Amino acid sequence: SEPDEGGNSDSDGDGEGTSEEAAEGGELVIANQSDVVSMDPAGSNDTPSSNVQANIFETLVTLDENMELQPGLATEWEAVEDNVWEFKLRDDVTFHDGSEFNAEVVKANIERILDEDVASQRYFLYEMVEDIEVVDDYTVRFTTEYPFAPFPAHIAHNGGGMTSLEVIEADYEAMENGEEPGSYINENPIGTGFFKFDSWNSGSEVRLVKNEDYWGEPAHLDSVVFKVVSEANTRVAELETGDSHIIDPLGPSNMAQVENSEGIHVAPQESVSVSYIGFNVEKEPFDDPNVRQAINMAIDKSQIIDGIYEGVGIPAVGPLAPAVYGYDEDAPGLEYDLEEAKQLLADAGYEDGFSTTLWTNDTQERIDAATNVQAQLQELNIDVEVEVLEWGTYLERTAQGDHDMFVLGWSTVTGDADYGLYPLFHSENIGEPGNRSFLQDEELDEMLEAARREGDEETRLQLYSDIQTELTELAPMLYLHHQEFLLGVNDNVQGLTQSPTGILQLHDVSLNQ
Amino acid sequence: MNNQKVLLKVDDLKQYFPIKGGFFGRTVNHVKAVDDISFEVYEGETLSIVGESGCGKSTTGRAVLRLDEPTDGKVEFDGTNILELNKKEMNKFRKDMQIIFQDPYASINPRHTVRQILTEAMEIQNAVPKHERNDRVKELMETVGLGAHQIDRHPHEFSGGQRQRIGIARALSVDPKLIIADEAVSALDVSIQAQVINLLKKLQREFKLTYLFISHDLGVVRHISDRIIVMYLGKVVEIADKKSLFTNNMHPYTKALLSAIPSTDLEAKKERITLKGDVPSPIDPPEGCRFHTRCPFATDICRTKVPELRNTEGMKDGHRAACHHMEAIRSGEHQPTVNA
Amino acid sequence: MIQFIIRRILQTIPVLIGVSILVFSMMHLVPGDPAQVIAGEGAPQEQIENIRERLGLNDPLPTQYLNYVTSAVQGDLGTSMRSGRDVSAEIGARFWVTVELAIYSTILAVFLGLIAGIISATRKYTAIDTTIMIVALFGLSMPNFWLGLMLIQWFAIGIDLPSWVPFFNNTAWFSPSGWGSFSQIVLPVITLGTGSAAIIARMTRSSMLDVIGSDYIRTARAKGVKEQIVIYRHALKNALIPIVTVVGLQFGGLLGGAVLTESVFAVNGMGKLIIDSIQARDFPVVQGTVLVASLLFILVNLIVDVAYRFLNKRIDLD
Amino acid sequence: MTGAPNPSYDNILEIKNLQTSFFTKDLEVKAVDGVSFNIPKGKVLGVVGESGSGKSITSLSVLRLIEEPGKIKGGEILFKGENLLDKSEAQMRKIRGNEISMIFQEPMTSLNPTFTVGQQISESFRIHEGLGKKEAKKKSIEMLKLVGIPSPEKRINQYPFELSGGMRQRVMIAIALACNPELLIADEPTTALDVTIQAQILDLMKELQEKLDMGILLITHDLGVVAETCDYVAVMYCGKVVEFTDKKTLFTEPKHPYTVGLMQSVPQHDQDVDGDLAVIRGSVPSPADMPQGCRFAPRCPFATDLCRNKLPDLETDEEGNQIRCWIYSDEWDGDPEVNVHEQSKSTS
Amino acid sequence: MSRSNEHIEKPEIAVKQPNPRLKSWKSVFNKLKKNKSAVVGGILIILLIIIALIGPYLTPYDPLYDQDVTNKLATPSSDHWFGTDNFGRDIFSRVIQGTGLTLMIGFFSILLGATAGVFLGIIAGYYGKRIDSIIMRFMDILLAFPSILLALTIVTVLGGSMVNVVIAVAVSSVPIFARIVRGSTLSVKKLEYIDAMRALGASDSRIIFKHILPNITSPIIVQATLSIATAILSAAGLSFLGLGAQPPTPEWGAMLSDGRNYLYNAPHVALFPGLAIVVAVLAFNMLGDGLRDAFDPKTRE
Ligand SMILES: Nc1ncnc2c1ncn2[C@@H]1O[C@H](COP(=O)(O)OP(=O)(O)OP(=O)(O)O)[C@@H](O)[C@H]1O
Ligand SMILES: Nc1ncnc2c1ncn2[C@@H]1O[C@H](COP(=O)(O)OP(=O)(O)OP(=O)(O)O)[C@@H](O)[C@H]1O
Ligand SMILES: [Mg+2]
Ligand SMILES: [Mg+2]
Repeated sequence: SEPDEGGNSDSDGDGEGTSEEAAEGGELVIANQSDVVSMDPAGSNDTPSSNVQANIFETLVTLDENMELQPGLATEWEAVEDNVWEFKLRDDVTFHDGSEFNAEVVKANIERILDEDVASQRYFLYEMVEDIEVVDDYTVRFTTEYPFAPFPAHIAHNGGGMTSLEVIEADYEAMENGEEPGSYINENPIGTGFFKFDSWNSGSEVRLVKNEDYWGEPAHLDSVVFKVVSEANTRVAELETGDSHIIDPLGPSNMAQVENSEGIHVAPQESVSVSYIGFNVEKEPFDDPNVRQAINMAIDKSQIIDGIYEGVGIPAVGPLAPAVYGYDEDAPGLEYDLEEAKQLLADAGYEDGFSTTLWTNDTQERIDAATNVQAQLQELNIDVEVEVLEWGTYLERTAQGDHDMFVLGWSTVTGDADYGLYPLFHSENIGEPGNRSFLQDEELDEMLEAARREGDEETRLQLYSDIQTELTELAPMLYLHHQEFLLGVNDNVQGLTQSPTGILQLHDVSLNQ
Repeated sequence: MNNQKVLLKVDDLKQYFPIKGGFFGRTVNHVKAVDDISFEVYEGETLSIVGESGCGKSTTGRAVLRLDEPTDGKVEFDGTNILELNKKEMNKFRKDMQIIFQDPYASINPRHTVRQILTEAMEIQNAVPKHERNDRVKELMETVGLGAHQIDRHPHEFSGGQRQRIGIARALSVDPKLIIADEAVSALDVSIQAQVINLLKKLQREFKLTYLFISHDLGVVRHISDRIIVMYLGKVVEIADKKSLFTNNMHPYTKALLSAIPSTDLEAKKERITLKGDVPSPIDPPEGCRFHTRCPFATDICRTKVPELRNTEGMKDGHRAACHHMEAIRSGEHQPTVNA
Repeated sequence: MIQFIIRRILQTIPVLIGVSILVFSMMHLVPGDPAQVIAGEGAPQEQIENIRERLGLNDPLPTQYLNYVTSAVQGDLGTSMRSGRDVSAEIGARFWVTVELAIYSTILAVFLGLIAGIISATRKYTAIDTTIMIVALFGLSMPNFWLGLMLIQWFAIGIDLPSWVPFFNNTAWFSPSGWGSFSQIVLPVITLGTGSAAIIARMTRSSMLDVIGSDYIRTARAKGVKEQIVIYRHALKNALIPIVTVVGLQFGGLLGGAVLTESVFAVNGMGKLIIDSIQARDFPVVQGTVLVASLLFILVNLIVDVAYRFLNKRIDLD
Repeated sequence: MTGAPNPSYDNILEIKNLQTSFFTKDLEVKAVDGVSFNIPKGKVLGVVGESGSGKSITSLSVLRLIEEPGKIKGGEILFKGENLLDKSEAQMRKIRGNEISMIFQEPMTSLNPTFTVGQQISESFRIHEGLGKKEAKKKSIEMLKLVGIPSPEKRINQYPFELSGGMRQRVMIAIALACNPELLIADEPTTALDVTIQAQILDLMKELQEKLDMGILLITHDLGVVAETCDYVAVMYCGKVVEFTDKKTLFTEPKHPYTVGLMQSVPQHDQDVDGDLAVIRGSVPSPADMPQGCRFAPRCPFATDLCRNKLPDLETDEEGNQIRCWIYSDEWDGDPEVNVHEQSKSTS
Repeated sequence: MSRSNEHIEKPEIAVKQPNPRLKSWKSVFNKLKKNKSAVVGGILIILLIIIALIGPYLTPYDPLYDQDVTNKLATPSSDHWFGTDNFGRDIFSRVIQGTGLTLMIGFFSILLGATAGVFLGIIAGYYGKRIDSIIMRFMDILLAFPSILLALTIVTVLGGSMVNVVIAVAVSSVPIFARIVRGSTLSVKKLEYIDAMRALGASDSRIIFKHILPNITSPIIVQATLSIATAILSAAGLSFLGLGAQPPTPEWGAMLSDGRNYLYNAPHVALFPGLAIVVAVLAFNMLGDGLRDAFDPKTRE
């Protein structure tokens, strides 16, 4: 095939040169770091894919920029029983292929995610679902194994994007013929969203066009191009030259450059993620909570935020970012206090410090954070050796518990505290699934379980508040900071918002010329 | 003479070089550089090969040493067929068979000094004990008439004749039994040439050295040889002891060759037999007698039948020539054709 | 020669088998489980298990290898574990981009390198020789990402110079990313070509110096041949063997190793694909790309070997 | 033949006191040390002499092809009356291969291994006569035929390594003769050739010489060739000309003891000589230890103190022959009746 | 050995000669000494070695742990000659500290790679035929093999030590040297003086190492001196796999690539380590040029 087909030249023309007066129409060009992995909502679990899919596929419920649940394809929802959630659906929605949206479709979509043969990457979202019942054409009920309070938040996740039933059937058919699951949907992503799939040039760009027949108010833009520009500096160049309107993400070190240039600006957005340094609590000396606390108190987090992130982002007190449902701003943290830290370490019998290793993968920010922590821990006579591991290796070996300390991050994509805590700290999730500190604390386990089952909001919030206090005490991690997303945006772009999970909201975006 | 020991015996030696042509370099033809020749060299004698340029003299020399693997044939040295030896065994034999190359400059490593070149030769065959090598190098240098002051020079600092002498010294350095001298003295001025020839003869007397001497200079050949082979276009046309060849030669080509020798005698204007006709090439050698295209005596039989090397009446033992008409030519019955 | 080429083509079979076994075993030797990478953090054990099952990762290794080879022999390189897309399609889209990039850069590098090297050789140890060497070494010591970003800064974003500077006051001539149009091709080609040009220049210089003192160069001069022709025809052809070798190596290297340049200029080539898929432990894609790269290498080296023959008829390859 | 010519512009080449040296690590090798001779228009000058005496370097100096670390230190090289040492490189280029051409001594290394012999011959036609590819090729084939190479149409596409030594030498000759030079420098052009081809080549050279009035500088060891081809002969020893005579004098009454020794060393082809060849005793002095006086003195059977201490000049006798030897000067302090021929023979 | 030769008298002078081998090395050394380029290169290398040895004791700041975020990305000044990096570490101190390590990685990986590559290439070129095919196809595999995967395997099997990064870089440079050497060997082995050595009965190893190798040194020298730069860069490129210098070790290549984020607002972060690499490579190249000349018998001493 020809390498130079595709929309590069288009974007050259439209991206910059159009001088139409109206705020209507036009093509928006977004430069992303990575390519979409898959167009199948069930077949990917990465932000670039979600970012594109969010425009094609819609979920029953949506999260707004304040992480509040809003109606989507469902108009209302409630827990009809402890463990049964009922959703009322819109009846005026059709897919891009003209087929109808109804309860059957919802059932088929979620069941597909749960299908072992499909082995969906979104399985974790709905693993608790036991049964899906089509009550009538526009009513659907989900029965969960156990009462699961954050269920609507999970339904709001992009993984729950609705695909046309015909496409799903075609995909199953293809599977029968030996194709990989998702291979059909990948080529024919048919959703109900305000944009329709137009083309995907793998590794290079995805193009979406306006869905004129959208059930709600149609988008302003005629089309959107997501193109892959993996090098941060080049993305800035794209923005500067006007080849792209939005660059996502913008590196902190490039902020100054964007701010100093005319016609473009930086758009920050608080996130639901945390970066942390985990301890292997099964290994000496980290099996001693005093040591863990001491390290927590020995680190001046502002150094990391200033040194690496140019001051962008907020120091983390606990694992939950402020935007996450369940975050308690009053929960106690471990303040920076070197003296206290030394004391604690002495109590633990390590007044002369010790030697240990700190693992990180090859993300520059993480390496830098590790280096900084290493330097700061010199104060406690802790001799840290930083070791960089390649991603695949890193995941496997931290899952096996070969590490002492490790740098990683977590994003609470559902916006609910359950997803921000349960995978990371519950003993059931030790190792591979997410609990790489190997923390096993029965009390904590119970609290986590109780919190996810609790139907009552008040009680639930209280439970999470307790958990956060408990986590401060246990200190299985050194919480570093809550990242702030940075976008570089052309001044002509109007109405752009970004959700704390990192998804760009393009429905209301228009291009000023 | 003939009851001497045979040191080197060459049987039906053939050397064909492929000619590549066309874009992909397929073999389109062969140069039949040496085409089925046989001869013997007795221990302690000098056998010279003379002949037209390009007739396969050097190729014969190289093939005998297996520098190019011969296409076919047998080469026996001291009773061993060396073509059957493996590399290691062959290398042992090489001490006894040396070659002085025709092109002196190309055949010495430009990065080595004379000292290195000579020492190395001795080192390879372990011909001289280590501590004596230095003296031996000097001795050799003197032997071939190079000054000791030149011992650490590189080849490019020498004149053509001086380089040739380096090559000779190298060949002598390992005390071989057989030396193939490919135009070994032709680049030397006559006074050095005389020195070297005297030396070669002396060595031969003392150590029963054997020479296969390839040369164009028939004066030198006459001086040094015991027997002489005349080659023409990859074939032996005449083989004889020196005396017979110079005085009683049978083959028309030999006659032509001898008549072409330039003479320093300004008075004696002798008849030179000028060869006419197409000079054939070893790529498509003529049928029959290879010399027929230029032979003033050629008849039909010459064009069709390959003459054999043979001895006839009036020829000494061991003198053989390959001509259909040699008796007739000798008796004067057969006269050169006018329009040949 | 034809036999030689045929033989070389036949040799690719064991090479490909060797490569595939090597890649296969190495990919399995290094830690990192594709299922885990695909599932991401926080995925329940069950999900990872499902993925493993689907990808056939639970089969014994020889079975996995055989399965792979069986379908590969039928021309099916499998599907990407990560995206489920067809590996041949994934490679195909990028293949020509990479080849084009490599070809253009090599042409540029050969052009610059030969000229600079010859000038250096003929003006040995003059100021110009030293300058060329230093420039070459800068070109070589400068990582591609750095040069690339500099070029983008200067010639895509453009630098503002005072308006009296003619021609150069707006230097935003080229496009910073993508592949296709002329304005997109220029910068990556320069970026990639520079390093190779430096190597070729230095190699040309030394190789020419080896040849220039030869007797046959003297012969050419004695014929009254112009000095330029002596150098560019008589000397160069003899000096070309090591140069051709490095050109081949550089070209080959570009086919597999242009990752940094590709990502700086957002060129969607094979280099990035290889790295990404190694990191994602996407076995079929890694296998496929390495196989294709090997094939290309063998081809390039075959051409280089044939070129040897053309340059020096004494070299016999058969 | 009336003696050597007087210097005039009748001389196609006139070399005056040429000095060429190589500056090696510890000393200066005076390869050519004040050589003078001339070649009248349309005549053949033979240069013979000790190997290493500077014959090749002299001829390379004429073409100004001396390479580092060699240098032409002084003297004049008048070609058609104009000093070549004053010419620019571009002017030299026009002269090389066109007006003066040279056959090099070492045919293997002097031919470019990467071009076919055809390409190498055609090149001369193309640069100096501006011929097109096809014509040049045709003429190259003619040239090869002229120098007696069989099936030239095939040979033209072969590479030097595929040819025998003699063929390579003939290719060199073909290149040199290609553009009908006015002066041909032939450095041992026939050493690798058998006598029949040699005769053919010499005939060819003579023929061209007569036709084009070409001058030839023929360096050779073969006195037979000298006898058959040359008009004049210069004998060189240790970077100097020791004798310059017309051919006849050389062969009938050589004067310099070195020349005499040389003549006597020639092996005869028309008679059997038993025993060793006559040689000149001793060997060439090293450049580090050049004798003060006559260079040949250490090896000369007649040398006296005068010879050993003072370098004789090159004297011209009434017939125009030149000789560098004290014996023939008034200052001679040895036996006045010395017979160079008899004496030297007895020393062998 | 008594083959004397009364016929030719001994020349009067016989210069006494020292050990020949010593002599030829001496001559190479003499030529080197007279070669400006080689001298400059040699001095630079000695200087770098001195810096590597004693530099770390003289650095004005602690190159590893002396972080000062308040003074990050400071431009060069009298306090910080090369400025500071994003953690406020003194770049000058870091460059000094990194000298030894960087040079060692560059030098030894090329030494190792070149040795193996030259050996394989010369064997392949000299013997030709099947041996050539086997070796060269193997080299093809190595060439086509992604170096990242190779490096990953090395970390897995051998661990991420300094020695192993040298091995990883060396392995990927082996086929390059092999190909270059083979190409030149193919043409040199056809020269007549190689025939002459065969005629003398020289063993293959002697022909290969004493006669072919010295005649193909110049491409090897060029490739080796140039590869030092690429070796430094690719070693840095592997540090993210955990192979080689780990943070905060100031290896020049790694520092250079760390600087990429600040190319716009603090170019000095990348500039100085980059210049250091250039200087080192320049030194090796100048020495290489000198060596080339010194081994060439035709250049004047
Ligand atoms: N590059 C060089 N460096 C040092 N000395 C040299 C160099 N080239 C030639 N010579 C010396 O110059 C002298 C003259 O050499 P020249 O080649 O002219 O000799 P020649 O008379 O042609 O001898 P021959 O008949 O053997 O070819 C020789 O003694 C030689 O050693
Ligand atoms: N490597 C080769 N490839 C092709 N042909 C060759 C090769 N070597 C020699 N020949 C051919 O073989 C024939 C004989 O060559 P050879 O060198 O033996 O001649 P020669 O008798 O030594 O001649 P000369 O007296 O001129 O040296 C020639 O026609 C030559 O072209
Ligand atoms: Mg020959
Ligand atoms: Mg000479």
